[in-house]
Amino acid sequence: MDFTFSEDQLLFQDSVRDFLVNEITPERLRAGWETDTGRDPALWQQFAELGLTGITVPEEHGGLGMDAVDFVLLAQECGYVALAEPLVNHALVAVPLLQDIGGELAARWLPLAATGEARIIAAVEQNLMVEDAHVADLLLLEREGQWFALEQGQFSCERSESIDPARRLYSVTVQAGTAPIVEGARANALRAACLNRGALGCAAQALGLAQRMIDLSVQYTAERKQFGKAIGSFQAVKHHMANVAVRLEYAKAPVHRAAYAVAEDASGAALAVAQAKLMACEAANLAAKNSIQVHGAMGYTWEVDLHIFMKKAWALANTWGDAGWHKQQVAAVIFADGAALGAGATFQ
Amino acid sequence: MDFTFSEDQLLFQDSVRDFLVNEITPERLRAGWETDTGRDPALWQQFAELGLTGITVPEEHGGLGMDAVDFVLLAQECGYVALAEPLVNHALVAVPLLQDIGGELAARWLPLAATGEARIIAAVEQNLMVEDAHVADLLLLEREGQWFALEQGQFSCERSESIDPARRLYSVTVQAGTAPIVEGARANALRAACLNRGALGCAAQALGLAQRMIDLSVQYTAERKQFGKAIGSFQAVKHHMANVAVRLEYAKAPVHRAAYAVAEDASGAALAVAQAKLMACEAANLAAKNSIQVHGAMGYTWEVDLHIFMKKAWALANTWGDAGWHKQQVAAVIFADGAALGAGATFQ
Amino acid sequence: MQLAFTEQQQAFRAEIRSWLQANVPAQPLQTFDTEEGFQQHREWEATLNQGRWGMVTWPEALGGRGCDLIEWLIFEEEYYRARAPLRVNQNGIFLLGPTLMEYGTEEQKARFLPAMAEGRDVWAQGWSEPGAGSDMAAIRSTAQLEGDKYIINGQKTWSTRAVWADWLFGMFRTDPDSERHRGLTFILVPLNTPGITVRPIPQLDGLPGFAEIFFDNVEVDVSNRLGDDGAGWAVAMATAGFERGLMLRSPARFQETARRLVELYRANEASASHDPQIREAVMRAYLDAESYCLSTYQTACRLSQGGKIGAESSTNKIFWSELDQNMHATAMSILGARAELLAHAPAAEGVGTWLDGWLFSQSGPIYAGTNEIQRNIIAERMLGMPR
Amino acid sequence: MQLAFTEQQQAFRAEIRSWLQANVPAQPLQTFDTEEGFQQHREWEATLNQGRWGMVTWPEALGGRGCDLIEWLIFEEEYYRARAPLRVNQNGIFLLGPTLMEYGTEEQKARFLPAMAEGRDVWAQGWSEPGAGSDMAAIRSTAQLEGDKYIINGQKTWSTRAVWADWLFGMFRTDPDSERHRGLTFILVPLNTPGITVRPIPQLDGLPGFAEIFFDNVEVDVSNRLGDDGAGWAVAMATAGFERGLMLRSPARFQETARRLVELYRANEASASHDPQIREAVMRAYLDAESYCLSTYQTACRLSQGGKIGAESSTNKIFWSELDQNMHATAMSILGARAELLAHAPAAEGVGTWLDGWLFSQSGPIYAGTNEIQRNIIAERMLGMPR
Repeated sequence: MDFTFSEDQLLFQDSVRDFLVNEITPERLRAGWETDTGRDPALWQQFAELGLTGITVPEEHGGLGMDAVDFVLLAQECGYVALAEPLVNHALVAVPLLQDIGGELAARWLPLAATGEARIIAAVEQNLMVEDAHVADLLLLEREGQWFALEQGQFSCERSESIDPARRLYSVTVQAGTAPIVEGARANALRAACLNRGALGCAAQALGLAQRMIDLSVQYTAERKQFGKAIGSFQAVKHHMANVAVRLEYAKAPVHRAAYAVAEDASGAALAVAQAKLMACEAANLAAKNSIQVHGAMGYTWEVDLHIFMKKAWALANTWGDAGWHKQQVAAVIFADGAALGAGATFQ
Repeated sequence: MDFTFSEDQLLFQDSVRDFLVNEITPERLRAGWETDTGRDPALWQQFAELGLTGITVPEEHGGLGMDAVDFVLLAQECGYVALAEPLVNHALVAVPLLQDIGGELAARWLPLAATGEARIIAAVEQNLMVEDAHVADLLLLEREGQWFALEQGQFSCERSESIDPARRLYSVTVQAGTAPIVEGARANALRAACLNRGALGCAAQALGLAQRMIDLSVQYTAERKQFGKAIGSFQAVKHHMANVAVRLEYAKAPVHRAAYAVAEDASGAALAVAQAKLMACEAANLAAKNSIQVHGAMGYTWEVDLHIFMKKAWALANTWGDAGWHKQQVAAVIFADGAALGAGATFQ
Repeated sequence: MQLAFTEQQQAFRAEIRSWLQANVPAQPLQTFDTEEGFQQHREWEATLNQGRWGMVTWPEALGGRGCDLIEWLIFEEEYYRARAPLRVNQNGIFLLGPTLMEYGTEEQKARFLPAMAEGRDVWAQGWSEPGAGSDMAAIRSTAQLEGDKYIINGQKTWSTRAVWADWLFGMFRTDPDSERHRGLTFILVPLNTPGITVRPIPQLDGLPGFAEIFFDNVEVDVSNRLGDDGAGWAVAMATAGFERGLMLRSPARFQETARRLVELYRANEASASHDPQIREAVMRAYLDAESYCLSTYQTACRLSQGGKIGAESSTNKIFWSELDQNMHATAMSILGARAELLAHAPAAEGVGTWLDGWLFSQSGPIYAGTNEIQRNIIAERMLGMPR
Repeated sequence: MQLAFTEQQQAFRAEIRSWLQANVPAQPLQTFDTEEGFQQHREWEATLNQGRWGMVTWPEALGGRGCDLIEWLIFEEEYYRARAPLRVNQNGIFLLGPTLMEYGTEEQKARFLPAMAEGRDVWAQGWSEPGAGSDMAAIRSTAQLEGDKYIINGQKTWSTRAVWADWLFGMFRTDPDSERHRGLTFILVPLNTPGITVRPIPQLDGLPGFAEIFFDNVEVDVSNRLGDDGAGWAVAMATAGFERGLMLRSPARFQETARRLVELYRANEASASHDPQIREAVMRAYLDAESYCLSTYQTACRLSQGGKIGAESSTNKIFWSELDQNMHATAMSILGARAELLAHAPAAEGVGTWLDGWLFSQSGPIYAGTNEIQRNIIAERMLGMPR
């Protein structure tokens, strides 16, 4: 039993955090909202240089051969800066899926994923919209139990605007006559694994988003004065933030356990992921609610940065399965006859 | 449209409040816990002298001929002092039921109810236990769609102790061979009316209980000092109480509307009562939760009076239909096709 | 107690219902946070006024109908039921209008009230200042009396709809040595006066729902003062009293949201049923909205019979703002992956105005005195807890 | 990261499981808030000690097993799973024991630890005083050093299980001129010393779960002092650290409650399904209890590798106490009309210990520093908000 991250994992997290916090400033995010694609090839190139695009690509294909446990802390940091680039999908969802699909497709694309030459995006039927389909060099798409491997030109995109201007969401239509690459039971297994990975990515980002909203709020309420005192010194303001800190603190271990379950392909991965996503997204939603409240009218403006993180938190809560979908996973396990519950059952 | 109480109704409330607050002190309640019956014939006699035992008895039988709207404010005051005597059941539930039953039974018992010579108690199948069966001179009991009119000796009682030592709860068994007095559709209608009245009584008392817990907490936190300040001056303590005040404030009008609907025998009475009971008992439960919290360890003791009111609030929430039962009534109406909802539908 | 409408009240309801049926635009107007939408709403105010439905609580002599509170509630029920446009001039009609009637000179009334009623003059509010927020007594903008002019300098902020409004009513410090509530004066300012700069503040949806207003030696005639010099606090309190009262948050608004929420839930029950929180929240929305309506009617009847609004009115703001936020949060949960989509997005089927409402609901617990301040008021003034 | 138990850990689990199967009393003991129940629990402590299961985290030399935190968690899981009796001497074993090991002389260790382990000495805590509450620095009870005796005067309160306990460990002011944290001394007091009056305080269920203790010129030998004269604060902080830490609220306790809640819900689903709040709360109970377990394991592993508990440990108290209260509130909702019945009541079928647990759960957010104080600590020390 060792529920800790290694020195290396923590050091990697530190260096990625430093990089992201320096590079992905709110100003840069705002600039991205105005561009055509909303995505920044130069930044992607920097990720490639840091090894991030190939982090989960096997070493024989030029990557670092790491897994979900290695990546989960980095995904948290992506959340902390509200990263718009599709790194989490690429590294945590699409590349492992491509590996699972294997064969020529994997042999051809994994090296390109590693070098960052290709952005790979995965999506399943459960996703109403496909985020970043417009910049996918390879789109791995599940529809009605069939998987398609699509390059630009093999599918059409219709954008639907999100309240989060950083998100680029598309309804995707596969070109008629395109042959699926996987079908049947194996396709379903891939879909289940893909959903777990997608939801895990949301959960990890939600942790980072919640932390960022706490940090913004603590800073704002220390500076802002009312009735002659910093508003952060009022007990009601403190307790709003403390309540977020409590929920966030207890959402972390579930997310890390879910990463482990996903990395190990454990039988309980769907439950672990459902728990992680419910706890983390709830913490992030509470962070949003209490942060806007302690920001007062400033929090309601476009100018203050809070809304950047708040809107992403709202969106992630409903992406890769909304609360109802994940509660369904939980209910299916805990209300079943002979469910293993209670003391001692957690790691069985 | 006149949603106010008359001068007379408000004056009656004032005088009953003065009487109850003076007479039904916590010391007297505590003394009652130790007695055999837990009930006080002298106090009942005083109620009779004030006209309370006959308040809903028609004038031709010696009563005041008043209705649920007249009584609801008094029931709130009964809650405020955590009255243990079965006045609410007698006046708000049993006497109107007896009237509805009519005939010789009513002609014989209504005058005795008016003078206070008889305590009349009503109970339906939905009540797991019959409160105060042991002191009922006449017990009107519904079982499996049949109504029985029982005097002491015609039924047996087995007491189950409640966490609220003031409550005397009994499982009642009707003597074999006793003939029902009403059956069939009419019995069901009586049961529905009886449930509405019983739940209304709980809701009204819950308002009083919530107010009492607020008053106790405000007083305690003004006197009790910590870190050199009255704890009532801490914002967290204030907000705990303010939150109760908000929920209580908005539970009042629904209870008064429910009283009106019951008095008018309106078709929407079950919905009005369900709303009243849910809102009022929720307010009282929140009052209990926040009051014990602001009392700190003192609130956890037997010696401080808070628990007297807290336990009664807990119990009433599950009496005459628990939250699930009343939510079922609400759901049946609002989720029905063609339900009249929205602006302008409230008083239709 | 008599919980039924009189024949007269029913007739009134029938009259406004049929007028609205005939007059409410078939196509929803654009939001008044855009210039075009603002103009559309201004025209709607004129239409309402032509039907004498613009300011039903105003006296008949001023173009209103002299409605009592119950009639006003009925009007609001029908108005929301008909999905009639939001009122772009509510600042004028509900806040400044009644204040003018109480404190204005005859000349001021004649000058401002009809133009307000007709939608010609749309009014913005100038209370908040940077660093003052809910603490109105901390106002620092000045108005210096020179001859028959006030020379105004300073800054106001969070002024709703001020980007396209015509006038501002606000509070300025006329005695530079005064502190807190003293030395403030209530002044009406045309927003096209030289020296005024209006800077739009984009809100959560990116639209300029409010503005900062900068005053640089702005000259305003002394005849634009409402009430006496230095008596602004008393005048403003009357306005704030109205604001915190019933007029701006009629139960009908929340009851219609609750009704739509029930509809949304039923239309999506297959997916929503997996989250028991949703069903619970939908039922609670109905119950709370109904309770808000019942409590409002009870208060209105009490006021009609000479009662006064007491400290318990502070509970109002908390109750409706949390209800509104909860209802919209529930709608977001029901919509799931569709919740984030803008109404015009191709995939936003069934989303309607829920997202806009959700964003707007975020402001409820904040503006006009945050809910934290309201809780302090409840504890101290209603419950008598120590300061 | 490796989330599986080692063979050694599994063997440890198997060992305690089989011992408990053989030794846990078939009939539940009476509550230790009664004299007879207290005696039963004291005997159970002796039984545990005979099996060397009484204080598994103590060193082997002191009769323990030198368990690390993971083994302790495994022990607790099996202990709660077996429904073994509550620990009447947890004050001694988890709070005073480790403090004695750190601050006690060899003589004190020999004198107190074995008797504590065997259940011969049951310990009460003497922190709170009337008017001091959570503010330990406000202690006013005095201990005046005269020769080799301390003369103790004053009053302690909220002393759990003190009615039938043998000893009290507490804090007294030995320097009468000192203020706040200075001048306090940690002293061990036999409760049968002349001059001590123990007044039971009946709790919500009417039973004397705690007591007030009055000291009237109580003479205690100076050898009963733990740590130096005037150094009590540092000693007590070690104890308080343990108290706030893991040892008293093991995840197993809450996971078993959550498991029983799922069972209760399933057994009553027909009626419970009418209240969607219940299903939601049952799922939440499971999720929160699991999260508490996961977080505890994560912290334990971090501590095992030399990490330190930081300010985030203040979140612990709030999380488990609210979880416990919510789980029991949900059970009360499920039980409906049965919820208020005492366990022995004829009609209390299926009620079991839920009502007792509900009452007990009321104390969670209050004792050992109210949750309001914990929230202040989180905001100020963990988040760095201004005081």
